[in-house]
Amino acid sequence: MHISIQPQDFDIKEEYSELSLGDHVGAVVIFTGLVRAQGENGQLLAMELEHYPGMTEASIAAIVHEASERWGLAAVRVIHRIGRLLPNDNIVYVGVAASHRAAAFAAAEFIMDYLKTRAPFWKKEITTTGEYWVEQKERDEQAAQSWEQAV
Amino acid sequence: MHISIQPQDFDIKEEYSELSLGDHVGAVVIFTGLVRAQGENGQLLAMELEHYPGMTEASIAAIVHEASERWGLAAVRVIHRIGRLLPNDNIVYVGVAASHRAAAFAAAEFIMDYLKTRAPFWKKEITTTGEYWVEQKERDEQAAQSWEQAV
Amino acid sequence: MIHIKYFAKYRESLGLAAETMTVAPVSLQDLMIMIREKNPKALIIMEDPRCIIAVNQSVERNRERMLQAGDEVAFYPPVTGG
Amino acid sequence: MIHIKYFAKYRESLGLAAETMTVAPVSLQDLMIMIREKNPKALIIMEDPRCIIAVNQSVERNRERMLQAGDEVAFYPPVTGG
Repeated sequence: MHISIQPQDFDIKEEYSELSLGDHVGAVVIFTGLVRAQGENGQLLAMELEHYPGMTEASIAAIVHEASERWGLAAVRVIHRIGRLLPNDNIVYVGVAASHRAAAFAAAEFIMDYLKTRAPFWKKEITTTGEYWVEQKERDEQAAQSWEQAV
Repeated sequence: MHISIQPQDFDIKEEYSELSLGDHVGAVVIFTGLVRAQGENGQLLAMELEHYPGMTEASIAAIVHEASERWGLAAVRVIHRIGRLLPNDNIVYVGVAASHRAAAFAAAEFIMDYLKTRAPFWKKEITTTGEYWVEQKERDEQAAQSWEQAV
Repeated sequence: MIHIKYFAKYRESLGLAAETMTVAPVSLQDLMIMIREKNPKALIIMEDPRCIIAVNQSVERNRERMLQAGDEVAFYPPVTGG
Repeated sequence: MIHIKYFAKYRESLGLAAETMTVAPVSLQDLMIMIREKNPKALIIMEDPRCIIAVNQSVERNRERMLQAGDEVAFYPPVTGG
């Protein structure tokens, strides 16, 4: 398990090398989230990512641990950027390696759904008309809760 | 849409650059499949991938087209290797870019499920005890059929 | 002339990847009978319930399908890519 | 001494990221009353039904939770990372 909260971008090739090592790895699923130019409050100039140092890492570790137990994963790597980001910049990277694809897909989606609703990060949109804190989406909370029913 | 059937490996970084371009891209899901050292018929020395030239490309294009229509994707890239591969080698790459993660996850899994059961590729395991054609898995066919019910 | 292709374990068991047959307009079913009459080793393929048949690179489940000169007919086992 | 932290829009509305309060052992609920008595601008946060409270970096829903010297209490709005 590798978890990093960092201002700088990641190298997807290096990340893939780490993730895909190992005799048992038959499937890798990678998710990345990027800053869209069209924000929820207009055209973005930038996005600012704030987090709660310490708690962020711990909460992601708990999510990853739960996913690893549930799906028997070979490796998980999570990178979340913080600070000021520009349109089309990477925000988040979640990489999951497993023996089979169903586990890799489910675990990556599970980790993202929890990361969106449980890990203490906050996004602020800097647009041409002002600065706006992004509101949490109802559908994100529903996505996270859906994993509690599906056992 | 980019589809390539090729003996050589792919560069995941170049692929990601192509995939993540564009103002609307907020989510990228990448799946890769790799040769596991432990095959279904023992320890692998190599895996041979045979395909039906022409039909393979056309059937993948049809799958990708269907996924793009269904989920409104920004970009899809599929690479499938052929020929002789070694343990831990990449076999297949499916990259999907979309505005939101639910679409990107669903489309990538849909493409993989169809690719596994509809695209004319055949795997042969070269093991220490002989050569064996891989049998199609019932669970792969079920996975593909599940998309026909879920509309 | 019909272009016939065999893949994977079918190709191996026949020792043949492709052949052509010159025939009058025939149905897919009739072509399959002609193939196995010509090559007894093809019997097991033509009777394999899991055999997939593609005509001009599209899967064809209708054995009554009439074939035209120039058509490509492929026989292959369940696919295992990805 | 309790370490108190505010994040995102709460931090901005208070103009304050962190503060400490020296208190006798109190419940979380009592601490919240003390905070808003000290700083009227905190009222809207303490009464926000969507406010999330973490004690020592774990989400705490029980307002009766007793706090100890050295505890870290954070107030933050619903998260929006990923």
